[in-house]
Order: sequence, then C-alpha cells, then structure tokens
Amino acid sequence: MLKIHCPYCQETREEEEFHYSGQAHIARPTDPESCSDEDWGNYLYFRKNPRGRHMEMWVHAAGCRKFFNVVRDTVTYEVEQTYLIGHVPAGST
Amino acid sequence: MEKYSAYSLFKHALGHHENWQRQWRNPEPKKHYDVIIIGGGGHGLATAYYLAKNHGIHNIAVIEKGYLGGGNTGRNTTIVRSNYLWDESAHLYEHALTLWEGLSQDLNYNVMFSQRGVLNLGHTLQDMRDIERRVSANRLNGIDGEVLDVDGVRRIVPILNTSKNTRFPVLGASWQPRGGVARHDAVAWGYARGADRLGVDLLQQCTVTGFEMSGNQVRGVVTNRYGTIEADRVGCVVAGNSGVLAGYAGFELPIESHPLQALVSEPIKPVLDTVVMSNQVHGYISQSDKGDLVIGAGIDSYTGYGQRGSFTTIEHTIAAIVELFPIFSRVRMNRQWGGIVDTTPDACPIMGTSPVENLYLNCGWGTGGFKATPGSGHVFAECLASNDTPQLAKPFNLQRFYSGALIDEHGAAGVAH
Amino acid sequence: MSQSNRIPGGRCVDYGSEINFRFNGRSLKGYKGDTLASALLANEIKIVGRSFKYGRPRGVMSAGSEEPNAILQLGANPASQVPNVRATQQQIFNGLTSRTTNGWPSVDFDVMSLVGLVAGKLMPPGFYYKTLMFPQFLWHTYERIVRRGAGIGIAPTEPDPDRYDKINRHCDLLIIGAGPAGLAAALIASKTSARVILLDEHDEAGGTLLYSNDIIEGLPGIDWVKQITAELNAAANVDLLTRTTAVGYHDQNFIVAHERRTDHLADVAPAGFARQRVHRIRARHVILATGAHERPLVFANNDVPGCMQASAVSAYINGYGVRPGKRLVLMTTNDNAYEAAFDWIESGGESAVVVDIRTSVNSELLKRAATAGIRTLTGSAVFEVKGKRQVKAALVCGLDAERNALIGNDETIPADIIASSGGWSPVVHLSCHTGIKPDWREDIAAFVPGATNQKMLTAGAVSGDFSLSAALRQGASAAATILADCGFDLEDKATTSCQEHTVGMFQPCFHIPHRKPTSRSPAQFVDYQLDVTAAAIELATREGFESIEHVKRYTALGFGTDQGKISNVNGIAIAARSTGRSISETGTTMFRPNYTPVSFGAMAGRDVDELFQPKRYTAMQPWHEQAGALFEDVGQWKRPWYYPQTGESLQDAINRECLAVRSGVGILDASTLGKIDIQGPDAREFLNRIYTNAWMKLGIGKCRYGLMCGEDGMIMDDGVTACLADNHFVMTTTTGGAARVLEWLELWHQTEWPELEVYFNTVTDHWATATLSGPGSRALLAELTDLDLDPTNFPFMDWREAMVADIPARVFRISFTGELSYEINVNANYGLTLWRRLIEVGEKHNLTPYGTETMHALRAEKGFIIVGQDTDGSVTPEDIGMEWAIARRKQFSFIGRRGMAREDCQRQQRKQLVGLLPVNGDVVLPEGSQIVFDKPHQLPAKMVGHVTSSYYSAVLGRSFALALIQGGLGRMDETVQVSIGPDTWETAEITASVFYDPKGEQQHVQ
Amino acid sequence: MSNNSYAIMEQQPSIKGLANTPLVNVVRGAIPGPNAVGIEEHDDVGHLVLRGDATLLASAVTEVLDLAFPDQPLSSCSRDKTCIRWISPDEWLVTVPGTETSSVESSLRDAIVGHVAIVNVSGGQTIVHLTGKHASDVLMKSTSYDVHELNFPTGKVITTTLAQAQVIIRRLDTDQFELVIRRSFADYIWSWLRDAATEFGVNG
Ligand SMILES: Cc1cc2nc3c(=O)[nH]c(=O)nc-3n(C[C@H](O)[C@H](O)[C@H](O)COP(=O)(O)OP(=O)(O)OC[C@H]3O[C@@H](n4cnc5c(N)ncnc54)[C@H](O)[C@@H]3O)c2cc1C
Ligand SMILES: NC(=O)c1ccc[n+]([C@@H]2O[C@H](COP(=O)([O-])OP(=O)(O)OC[C@H]3O[C@@H](n4cnc5c(N)ncnc54)[C@H](O)[C@@H]3O)[C@@H](O)[C@H]2O)c1
Ligand SMILES: Cc1cc2nc3c(=O)[nH]c(=O)nc-3n(C[C@H](O)[C@H](O)[C@H](O)COP(=O)(O)O)c2cc1C
Ligand SMILES: [Zn+2]
Repeated sequence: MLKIHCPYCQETREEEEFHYSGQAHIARPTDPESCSDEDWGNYLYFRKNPRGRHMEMWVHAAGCRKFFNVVRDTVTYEVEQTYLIGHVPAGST
Repeated sequence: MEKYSAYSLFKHALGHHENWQRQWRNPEPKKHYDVIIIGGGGHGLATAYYLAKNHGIHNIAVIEKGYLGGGNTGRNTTIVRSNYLWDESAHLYEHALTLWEGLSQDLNYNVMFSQRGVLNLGHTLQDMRDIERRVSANRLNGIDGEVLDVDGVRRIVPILNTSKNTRFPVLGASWQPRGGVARHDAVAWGYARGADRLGVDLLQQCTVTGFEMSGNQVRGVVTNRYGTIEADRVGCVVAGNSGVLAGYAGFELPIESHPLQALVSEPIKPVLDTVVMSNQVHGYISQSDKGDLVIGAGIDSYTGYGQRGSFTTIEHTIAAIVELFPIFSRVRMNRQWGGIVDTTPDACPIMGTSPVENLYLNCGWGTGGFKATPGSGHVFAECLASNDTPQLAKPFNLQRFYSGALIDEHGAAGVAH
Repeated sequence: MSQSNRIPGGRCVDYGSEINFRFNGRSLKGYKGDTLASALLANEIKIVGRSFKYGRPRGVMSAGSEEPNAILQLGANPASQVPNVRATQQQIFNGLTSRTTNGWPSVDFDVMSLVGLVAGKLMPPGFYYKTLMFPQFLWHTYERIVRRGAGIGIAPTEPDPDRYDKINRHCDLLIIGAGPAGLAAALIASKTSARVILLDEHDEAGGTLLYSNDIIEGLPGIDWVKQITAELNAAANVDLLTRTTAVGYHDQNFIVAHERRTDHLADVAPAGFARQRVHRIRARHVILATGAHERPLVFANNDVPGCMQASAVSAYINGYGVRPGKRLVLMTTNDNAYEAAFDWIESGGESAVVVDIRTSVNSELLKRAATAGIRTLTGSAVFEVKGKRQVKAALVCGLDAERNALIGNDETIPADIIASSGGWSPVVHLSCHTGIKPDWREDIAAFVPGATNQKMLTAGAVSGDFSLSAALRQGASAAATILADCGFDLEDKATTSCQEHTVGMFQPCFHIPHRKPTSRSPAQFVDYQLDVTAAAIELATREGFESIEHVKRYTALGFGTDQGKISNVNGIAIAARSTGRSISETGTTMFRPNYTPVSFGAMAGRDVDELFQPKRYTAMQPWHEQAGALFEDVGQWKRPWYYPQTGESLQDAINRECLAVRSGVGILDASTLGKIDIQGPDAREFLNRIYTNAWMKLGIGKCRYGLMCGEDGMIMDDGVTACLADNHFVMTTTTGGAARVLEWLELWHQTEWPELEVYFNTVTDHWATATLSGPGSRALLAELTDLDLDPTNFPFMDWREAMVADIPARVFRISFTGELSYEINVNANYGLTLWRRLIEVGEKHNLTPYGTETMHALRAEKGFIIVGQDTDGSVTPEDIGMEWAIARRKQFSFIGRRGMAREDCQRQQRKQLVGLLPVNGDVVLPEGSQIVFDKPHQLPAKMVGHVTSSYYSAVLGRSFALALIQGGLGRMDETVQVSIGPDTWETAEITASVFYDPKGEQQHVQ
Repeated sequence: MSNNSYAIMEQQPSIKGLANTPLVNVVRGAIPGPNAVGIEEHDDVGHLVLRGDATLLASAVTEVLDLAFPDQPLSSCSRDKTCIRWISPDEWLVTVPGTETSSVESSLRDAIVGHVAIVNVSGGQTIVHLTGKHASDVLMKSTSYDVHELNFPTGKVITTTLAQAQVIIRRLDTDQFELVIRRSFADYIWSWLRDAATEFGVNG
C-alpha cells in the first residue's frame, strides 16, 4: 500500500487517491508524421520496465487532479521522491 | 524412469516409501548446450519437454533462478479455458486445451486437470453482447461454449446470488464445459520430470544475469552460479522478468510487469464445483479439491516486482466475491500472495524471434498464461527447433507493435485470466 | 462429569457467571471468560477433531492462535454458521453452538480413521500425482470422491445477517502485542502526546503474564497488567484494542488489523453493531511485540489427544482454571517449560514427570522439582505415545550425545497429558509480510525478524530474547527511541523492575529419534492440521523436492489454517537435516498475510449490498421511479432503460416508444452524458489536437460532432462540442467515458502542452438534460419558451440560451435519433421541475418518455455509432466510414493521426461498419453474432465480422443491424451468413448503414 | 449575457421554489442513539469553480468577495455564507448564497484580467454537514485521510475519497465537518453516511 507525496497538495496521501499513469519522460515525437512505424511503435508501446528505480507518472486523481513524477523502487515499493512534470529527479545529473 | 501408477504406490508402500527415485536430477551444468531455456516455470519446462520429445534435441538446460514452478506457475488461480474471442488466440488456447486433455497420461503425472466448466458472468447489456460475440466466434472456431440466461446460470451455480436486486444483477453468462482448473504445481513438476527423463538438465537456484554476446548474436548466458554457459539458441521464458532479460540483451519490450494477486479461503466442504468469473464486479473463483476457495484479484495498476500488491485490490476482490456469493461472508480468508505478470498492450503473448539473433522470446502471457502452458511449450519448442515461427505463433510476433496488427483481447473481449 | 477438570484460581474466568453452550449436540457448562477450548477441556472432552488425511483423533494442542487441531464449526442456525473457528480463540457465550466437522458417524468413532489406518501407507505426500490417471476419462469420477474428503467446516447456506465495518486509523506509534513488552512500550508512550495504538489478538491484554507466575514491580504479573491497562485506558492518546489481530503488514507501515467485536457475545451481532471490524492502520512507527510460540517436539504418535504444548498446560491451569488431566509427562529442551510441571503439581495434579533431553540441567531447578515431588529424567526423551483415542502413557528412553539415537532401555510412564517444549519460535510473521526473510540464530535455535526497510522495531520475545526483564526493557527502550525520533518529550524513562527466574541453557532439538527409522516408526507429526509427518518431509527431499518451498508444496507443510505456526520450524529442521544443509541455508517459506484468517465479510466491510458500488442518479430519478421505468446499468449510472406499460413486453414498449419519436414526440433523460466545460484562449487549438476533426472555424452558437482517438488511431470516445463563446466550449462525452476523457485532456495539457492556455472542468453533474425528439418537439417546446424556434433562426447544430418553463436553459438543436430534437440543459437543481413541466405540457402532444433501448434503436436506424458497442478499441474512424471527420490538413498532428497511418490500419480488407438487413425481416440477429461470407463446410470457419447493433425497427416494420465486416463498404448488396446459434444461420444483405431518412430531412427539418 | 470571450449565464430562475436539491430522493429521519451524528444538507448555495493563477485571482477575490485569498495548499477563507477553498494550485471553490451566484461570477469576470476560468457548478454538487461527537468516527470509516485534529485542523480543506466517491471536506470545528459532494453520488454518500453512523444514532 503506497503512500505518495503530492507535490501540489504538499501532503503525503494514500494510494487510493492516485492513479498510476505509466513510465515518465516519454516525450511525444515533435513530428509524428516523419516517424517510421518503428519509431511510432517504440513511442506507443515499448517501455523500460526496470526492476528497481523507476521514474513514473501519477495523477492525484481524487485530490488536486495534477500529474507529477515519482521515483519508486519497483521491488521494495519505496517512494524515493516526487517531482514536477518537466523536471528531472533530484540527484540526477 | 519408473512409471507411476496405483501399483507402484502399492509396491512402494510395502517398502515404506524408502525407494522412490528422484523426480529429477540435480545435475552439474555442461559447458555448452544446444538450447538453453531461461525460466523454469510451466512454459519453460514444457518447452524443454517438447523440444526433447518431439524434436529430438536432448542437449538442453533449463535455468531457473529459484525453485521450479516458483514463478507465476506456482501462484496462479489455475483457470483453464480456450474461449477467446479472436481467431489467433482462440486457436492457440484451443491447441493448449487439447493437450491438457491428455496431459496426465502423456507425462505419467496426474496434473488433476479438472474439466468442471468455466462460467463468465454478464451483468450489463454490453457484457451480454460481448458474451454472444465471443461464444459465436468460439462456435465457428470449433470451441465448445454456450450463452446461458440467468436461469441457466442458476442451474449450474445455485449458490450464486442471481437475485434481480443486486447492484449488478447477473443477466447471463458464457459457459465452456471443457474449461476448468488444474493442479498448478503438478504441471511444473510433471514437465520437469518428463524433461529430466529425456536428458534435459534442470539447473535450479541459478540466475541468468546477462548474455554472452558476439555482435548482435547471443552465444550463451551468464549466470550467478556457474558463470557463462554456452548455447546455440536461447529461449527466454521468464514471464514477469522478461523486461529485465531484454535489458541484458539491450532492447526494450512492449511489456510492463505488474503485481497480480490471489488469495485462498480456509478449506470448506465443497459447495462450488465450477469456475466462476466476473469482469464487471471483478472476481474469479473456484474451489480446490482441498476445499479452499481460490480467488483471483484484479491487477494492480502500478508496475512492481515485489510479488505483492496493494491491500485495496484484495478488499475490492473480496467485496466482489461477497456480492456474488453472500453465503461466503462468514467464510474466512486464509492467505494472499502476488505474482509478477508481464502485460502487453493487447493482452496477448509475444512468441518468436527477438531483435537479437539466437534469442527467442516467449512472454507477455500476463494474467492468463497458465491455461496456455502445454500449447505454449509445444509451439515454442517448434519455434526453437525449426528456427522458424510456426503458424500458431505467427500472429504473436513482436512486429505487430510496429505494424499495428494488435490482437486486442483486452479491449474487445475484456476478459482477464 | 460436569467440568470435572475445573480447578480454582483461573485468572481469566468469572466463576460466578455460568455459561451454557453446546458441543456436538451435548449441553455443557463453562464460565464467562472461558474459551471454547478451555471449557471443553474443563468438561474432559479430549477429541475435538479428526485429522484431514488420515482421520486420526485430535485434541486441543495450544491455548492461542497457533492451534492446529481444535477447529470447530460454530453457529446455531443456517445463516450464522462460521466454519473453522479455533476453539482456543473463541470465548463461550450462552447459547453458543459448536460441533466437530470431520468424523463419520461421529468424531469419537470415525470410519475414515480405519481407512486412514489401512490406506495411510498408500497416501504418502504427492500420492495423487502418481495415480488416478487411468483411464483418462475417469478422473472426473475419481475427483468427485477426492472432493468428498475436502474441506474442514461448512459454509453457511443463507446470507449473513450481520454487518461489518472498516475504519482508518493513523498513529505515531502502533504497538502490536500487549504482553509485557508491548505494555511497557505503551506505558512510556502514554505519557507523551504521541498518538498510540496498542492491539492484542487476545481477549485481554497481558500476553504470557496472564498465565505466568512472574512478579513485576512487586506485584503478581496479572495485577501489574491490570494496573497498566487501567492507565492506558485512561490515557487520551492511547487506543487499546483487544480481540484485535494484526493480520497483515503491508508496505510503508500499513497494517491491517481485524477486530472481533461481538463474536464473544452472541451468534449474531446486536442490532446496529458491526460483528467485526477491519482497522486500516497507517503507522509512522511500529513496535512488534508479538512474543513467541512454543514449539512442540516431534515424536511418534505425538498427535494423540492429550499431547500439548508445555506453555498451554500453564495457560489452562493459571488462566482458565482447568487442569486438563491428572498425570503429566513433560518433555523439554529448556528450563522454562518446568513451570508447567510446577503449575501442575501446585494445582493438585496427581503426578508430573519431566523428561529433559539435556544431560546437564541447572541444579537449582532440579532441586526445586524434587521438592515439588516432580520426578526428572535428564538426557532422555519421550519417543512414542501410547494410547489411541487419548494419551495413556509415554515411552521414554535415553538419548545419545547427538540426539540421533535412543540408548538404554525404555520406560513406560503412565500419563494422560504429554506436554512438550522444543523451544520458542518468535512470531516473526508480520515482519516478513513486506517480503523480507527472517534470520536464523543458532544460539537460540530460532528465526528472528530480519532487517527491514519499514519503520519498525521489535521488543520482547519476538526479538529472540526470552526473558521478562528483556521484554520490559526492550519495550520501553523501543518506545523511547521512536518517540524521540518523532520529537516527543519523554518525562519518564524509569524502567520497570521484575523478579526473574534464570533462563538456563537451552538445547536445540526438534525431532526425537525412534528405534525404527523415520519411515517405519509410528507417525511423527510435524504439521498436525495437514497430517504432515517427519517421514513425509524426508520422502519429499528424497524425491528431489529440496527447496523448502518445494517441501511445503509437495507435503502441504504450513498450508493449513494455522499456516504452520508451530510446525514450520520443525519441518524446516527436518528438511535441513535430510538435505545435509543448515537451517539457515534452508530458510523459511514465505510468510504472507493473513496472520490468522479474516472473514470475507470483514474484508468487504460496508461495500456490500446497496453500497457495493455507488449508484449514480440524475436529477430526474424520482420521476423515472414513479413512472415505473426499468433501469440499465451504464458504468455506475442507473439509466431508464424503457418505460413498460401494463402488459407490455420489452419489444412492445420499444416499438411504442420508437414510433412515438418518429411520428410524434418523445423525451429522454440525457443527463448522464459527460460534459466538460473548456475555457481559455487556446481552447480551440486544444480541441483541434485532441479531436480528429477541425475546430478553428466553429462559430459561437454552433455545435459540432467530434471523434476522439488514442495515439494508436483507434476510436476512444465521441460527442458534440458547442462553442459558447470565443474562448469557451462545452464538450460532451459518452456516459461511461466522462471521467476517462477528462483525465485524458488533463494528461495532454499538463504533460505535453502546458503552454496552451485552457482549463477543463467537469459539469456533468451540473447540467440536467432533457431531450425532446420527434417531429412534434418544436410545437411542444414552443409552448414553454419564448425562444425563436424558426429553423432559419435556430437551425440544426446550433444552440441557444433561452428560458424554458421559466428556467434559464441552454437548448441544443442536435439529434441522436435523426428526428428534429432539442436538448434542453438546465442547472440540475431545476432538472426535475423542467422535466415535470415538459411532461405536463407534453400530455396534449402525446409526449412519450423513452429510455436507452429506444434511443439505441433509433440511432441505429440512422447508422449513428455507439463507442464501445459498434467499436471495440480496434476500430479507426476510417473503418466506420468517418473519413469526413478526419481533418488531415490540420497543422498539428492530432492525437491518433500517426497511429491510424500505421501499416495494419491502412491495409485492405479491414473490417468496416455497414448495415445488414436479414432476409427474413422478422428475425432480430443477436448482437455479437459472427458473420461468414459462405456457410462453412468445416470448422474452424473463416469469420469476416460480427453484428454490433441489432434491433427490430418499428418504423421500417422489420429487423435491421449494424455490423463490422471485412471490406464491407465494397460489398454492398452482397449476402452474408450470420451464425445465430449452433447450426443456425440467417442470411442477411449488406447495405448502407443508414436505414432511415438517409438524406437527413427529418433532423434538418425546416 | 455572454460576452464574446466567455459565456456567463444567469442560471437561477426568478421564480422561487422550482429547485430540488440533489438529496431530494433520499431516506431521512432519525435513528435513535445517545450521541447521534448529525447529517444535514445545506442547500441553496452557489458553487463557483475558479481556475487560474493565484496572482491573477487573489486581488479580484479579495475585492469581490471581501475575503482573504487562500493561496496556501489545503487552506480556506470564509466569512458568513461565503467561503473560498483551495483545491489545487490553479483551482479554488467558492460558495456564496445561491441567489448571488451569477452576479458574483460576473463581478469576478469583470475584476480579473488574464487567463482564468470561472465555472458555475451549483447544480452539480451540494453541501452536507456532519456534526457531533462521533462525526470524526464516521469520517474515519469513510476516508483514509487522517482527520485527527492535529492533522486536520479547523479551516483545512482536502479533496479525497469518501467511500467510493470523491468529496471535498472542510473542518468547521472540532465536531463539525462540511462535505461537498457530487450530485449523482449524493444518494450513495447519504446512505453510506447513515449506515456508518447507525451505531451512534443519526439526526438527519
Ligand atoms: C495471481 C495470478 C493469477 C493468475 N491466474 C491465472 C489463471 O487463472 N489462468 C491462467 O491461465 N493464467 C493465470 N495467471 C497467469 C499465469 O500464471 C502465467 O501466465 C503463467 O503461469 C506463466 O508461466 P511461465 O512459465 O511463463 O512463467 P513463470 O511460471 O513465472 O516462470 C518464469 C520463471 O522464470 C524464472 N526467472 C525469471 N528471471 C530469471 C533469470 N534471470 N534467470 C533464471 N530464471 C529466471 C522465474 O523464477 C520463474 O520461475 C495468473 C497469474 C497470477 C500471478
Ligand atoms: N523463558 C522462555 O523460554 C520464554 C519464552 C518465551 C516467552 N517468555 C516470556 O514471555 C514474555 C515475552 O513477552 P512479550 O511481550 O514479548 O510476549 P507475550 O507473548 O507476552 O505477548 C505477545 C502478545 O502479542 C499478541 N500477538 C501476537 N501476535 C499478534 C498479532 N498478530 N496481532 C495482535 N496481537 C498479537 C499475543 O496475543 C500476546 O498477547 C516474557 O515474560 C518472557 O519471559 C519466556
Ligand atoms: C491454486 C492455489 C491454491 C493455494 N492454496 C493454498 C492453501 O490452501 N493454503 C495456503 O497456505 N496457501 C495456498 N496457496 C498459496 C501458496 O501458499 C503460496 O502463497 C503461493 O504459491 C505463492 O507463493 P509464496 O507465497 O511463497 O510467494 C495456494 C496457491 C495456489 C496457486
Ligand atoms: Zn494533490
């Protein structure tokens, strides 16, 4: 049972209030039309799916309705940090 | 290999069961194998078994990081059915079901495949349309099944709450009499014993931690226990860990690994003799031959390798079971657990070649691959042996995620497990 | 023999309150405070069950949640049955009705035990994998026989009369276990302002102090407990919950606890009260003070009724005032168990013999025993029990130095109770639930909690220190550490003093050797509930099941309702020995919730019956109910399905409703459609990106239909969006898609295009929508509005603000039926009034209310799709012939555009939406029916599509359908075969998908 | 009275008595109990959602509503029957007496320059007060949010789940809570609250 800090509400809330929204930092290709089927397939479906540290998006669905990023360990389920969309996690270079 | 039978039991009883042979060896690995299968779950073991049995390849190792059958094979709700919507999946799962029907005899290992029938309940008009569509498709694919109205459902499962006053009244169901359940552990052990007898080395407690590559070719696997072991071909059959293995070989997959949970009640005297599944209220239930109710939960939304999920998922599942079976309210839940399921965007598996030469994939079975175990092993063995994708496996190639030819069992059929 | 084993002095029972209860049809007496187990023992009932596999008689083994044998059926009537109740945890109450579950004709004489005797040898672990395979078709029959032996208790046959409850709790400190360690911790914490929860699964706090002879702060332990609990109950910051078991320890200190609120009072809870409650606890910190379970030793026939844990003997004597027999033989590996023998003699027991497997034993202790008249044998063991249905005697013999063989001569010591103590297993269960493994400590021969990433400390016996002083000290210091960490001031750190017996040397030992090899000796039980013997474990390893998880799965060790609380460590030790590994290498099996079983009802809480899931209603619901509507479930909404009149069938009603709309006027409650208010200078641009069609030129006062796709190019939703003002739009979505679409819009806005100035807000619930449809709708509406309804001034696909029935409204001239329609939207507070006024005034226009079924039939006649019915996530706009809704010239590559250009989406022969006319116009094709071009000669047949929507059309006087068919748009007028049942086919002709008014004259009506 | 950029509409009829609250159809009535929980609807309230940057909204709100602007997360400001609640960094919920709804909406529109959204949602939600010694117990049965006064003091506002619905909760006092609930879920929430409060008794 996760507990996630919403960077907007500035509170740690129960998992029930959030929706998981998949891997973070997948940018939409700027010019989809020039993408090959392969590029597009990679964008649509292919995922890192790491065992361990994962950067992912969540939305505070039953709260402020804001999307944000989370770094979570997919084995221990510990949430390392949460940070805003468009930012990089603390400690990244 | 000694043959198992009532007679052998009797004979060994006289010897106080002191002389039973090992069901499989505990071998030292060779330096080189023709084929290495990574993953000693049902699918991996079945692959090895059929490779040896049907394709004459005996220099095979199965490498398992834990104990045989300890992955999803050992933690699933064991529902077996073949009434899938799309032709591609229906043919594959029906192929598996046909193999299930003679599996105990083929393996000389009673996998307790119990064809007690599977009901998929419909609670809304759209559910009933989907059921009609699926059953109609099954009929034309030669798969048994019928659409039941609520009276038909009541006749089969009298203890189900079929009152009109429930939150989501049961309107009907699809019914596949040939579906059922099997004893999950026995499936893994039966294949293991069968494969071992045919010369396959089963290497347990040994984790593959990388691939021995030469250019874009796999030459072997790197393990934590035995170092590098060479192989001409490698089949990767690691379910929830497929993404991790793909990572070792340098590519990504259209797979996300999620926790999927299940639970059992305390054993009670048999009251439920079929499998009941409901998507709308989200519960899957059958009663084992030991008497416990075996209940499958919905998938947890986030990715996870922890073999455990969230308590809310369990709560929702149990509420659904009580909704369907109010008489179970006072029955008690004994144990819960989780597996790591490898989900694909279209809820269909991926079988065949990978972006790397000599490395073959068999994964993406997600929440519903137990029922496919014999079929998957059978087809994948052919794939590895012939270096070509067999007809049944063709639609399940990786290429479909680029071309868009997805087989959307999930959107269209909306049935899990 | 009423309560013939009863003695005075039981601390937990009230000798003044007699309780009558029933067991196997007999009426028995006990006292308030008794557990069912203590009351049965008081009444000298030995056999409380029959074993699962071999039908062997079994008696009470323990006094707590670790009990494997005394599993009874409770309940006085069919609805109040509770299967598998542990007698050791169930207090008795007047009228309690219990019975044993296995054993035919009775638990005292079970025919199965004869079968077990003979067939037992044929049933080693895994025997069923080896047999019952031939002939193949007979397995089903075999299985039916196998299933006859399945299960323990019986499920009720009627729905549960009780309610259950859940509550969420948050605290700074959760202390699990109210033994000395937990109490000491709570005491410290109670003096701060920290929020504290202390819980214990037992009926009262105290843990082992309830039964021991310890002295704390100069008081008998029990008095100290009473004093502390009184203090805790008085403290405002402490919640002390008894009969509450922590059953699951989940990530991030989320603990699930199960409270049995009324099970000790009656069969069925008092009215208004929840029978049981689940506490969902979020704790900042946890102290695990769950104590330890005593391990019995494994020896031959150790399951004969009368065999018990040593500590259970003390518990029954001191706690419940029951001495379960007269002559005790006690086998031990440690000093502590001697207490049971002392208690036995002190309580007037006839004789007690201690058989100590150690060769050197604390002389003080031996002296004390001698003084008490207790005979002691050292370096010896009980290796076999004599007696079938109850213990008659112990066979005792010397042990060699390695404890691998018996030496010397047997002695038969008469006994009616044989207690054993093989040491203690800390209750590490909860600590392991989040996936960590416990650590084996050789010095104490026990597993202790391993390192965890949860904020958890341990205190007391669970940490592997079994002394009372350690429990008190560790409890206090764990609490102090945590409280300091949380920033609370500690005024009082004083420690609690106690008087302590010395804890002597302890000798690890698990399995007592027999004269015969394990495989041939009488059965030596490890897991009582599942009849797993030492021989079974050895056999499993011999067959190659070497991993402890394999041993568990092959033998069923620890699979029972007790989850192997007292058997697992013995099993692990035996497996370790027979595989030549250490116990530490062998490890434990995985611990999982629940610590003890929890009723499904409690897990479901209030989410049952009416409250199983929300029912969502529109503002007009009271009217629909009055009008006798039947409802359809759409997502969580209840929507009027149709309004049957007396005697009408569904089809009759639909025909009537349809014709009314086509020829007169009908009214539909369309309030459930999702509605999203969109404001901002970039609203148009946003719509342009999210919809497939173009939005830049839509004028104020205009509406447009839009198709929404996923990035894969598949249709995901549709609806009409109206331009309210330059920067202001209102979008409608499908009923089921509303929440998803709003989240979708936010996703794109927040993550990809934050630069676009636009806001989305749901107004689904704010607007109530009454749709008038049919040629008569204008005349009706005209009566209630001053709006200029002249079609030139208010044309199709326009909207206007107006007063309707004196209520401010937005009226949209859009149509989902193909008829002249007005969708009247008002603030939902006025929805019911508007509706009633329309109905009232509509009477003379013959206004007919219609539901979703009619709406679906009417829209299908027009070929309008329903997303999710005519599409299924694998359908592109082109597939349904809606190229016109794809604006490829838009600058921005709208969502879905690239997806629909993929190879497979562009291939020939995709399935396309077409109309179907059954040749026999009386046959309504079942929705979902599969289609082939030609009747197949063999299976599998080549399917080319399926029927998505199908109705009888009252206005056409015949049936019709919509279907997705391969290359359908190029196959007009061709016939197909529709499979409508086993070997039943219907021929149908492919047509255009618009059946009624193809030119749209009705909806555009001037 | 739409201007060209945004449609503002007087949505309340001038005739009185035409309104029905979302709770028109529920079972009411007392359930006896010594410390009964009060469950009471407060209707005839105008609800306006404000979306935009705090910097754009703050002064306009203060000017039009004569209220401080709650720019801190989870805070609220209220005066008599007017209240403004922080919902998200760019969203606030304003409630005013029902009759003032569209005049407040217009005044706010007039007072604000820049990109904001104002949405009248008065028909879509309603306010329920939960009162009494056991009000917080009822909430504890209904939401996983920690409603203890230390964590959830008077004036604090949260949006969270209540049973299986969404809710905005504001603490009015130690034993008093305001719930803003959605119209279509109103029956469900009402039944839920009554059911959860049954053991204490219900006034409502
Ligand atoms: C709770 C639950 C319920 C389910 N219910 C059903 C159901 O009712 N019906 C149904 O049909 N399906 C069901 N499934 C799905 C089904 O269990 C799986 O699809 C199927 O068992 C997969 O089999 P497998 O052999 O591919 O994988 P697994 O059995 O998981 O085997 C993969 C093996 O690979 C090993 N491995 C992983 N990484 C490595 C490595 N690096 N080196 C060596 N070995 C490695 C793992 O240890 C594991 O043993 C359910 C799944 C779960 C979790
Ligand atoms: N000398 C020995 O060999 C020996 C061995 C074991 C214990 N002891 C004695 O036992 C005492 C240990 O004290 P302690 O406080 O650690 O343990 P304890 O056994 O006294 O108390 C533990 C309490 O935890 C409760 N509990 C266990 N699991 C629970 C769960 N999941 N949920 C709720 N409650 C749960 C039990 O009901 C029990 O009341 C000392 O007095 C010690 O001397 C001695
Ligand atoms: C079909 C099925 C039935 C099960 N029945 C029981 C049971 O009766 N008792 C039990 O303790 N566990 C039962 N289990 C669960 C296992 O004990 C175990 O939790 C599961 O295999 C996952 O392994 P793990 O918990 O070791 O990770 C069952 C598992 C399956 C798949
Ligand atoms: Zn938030």
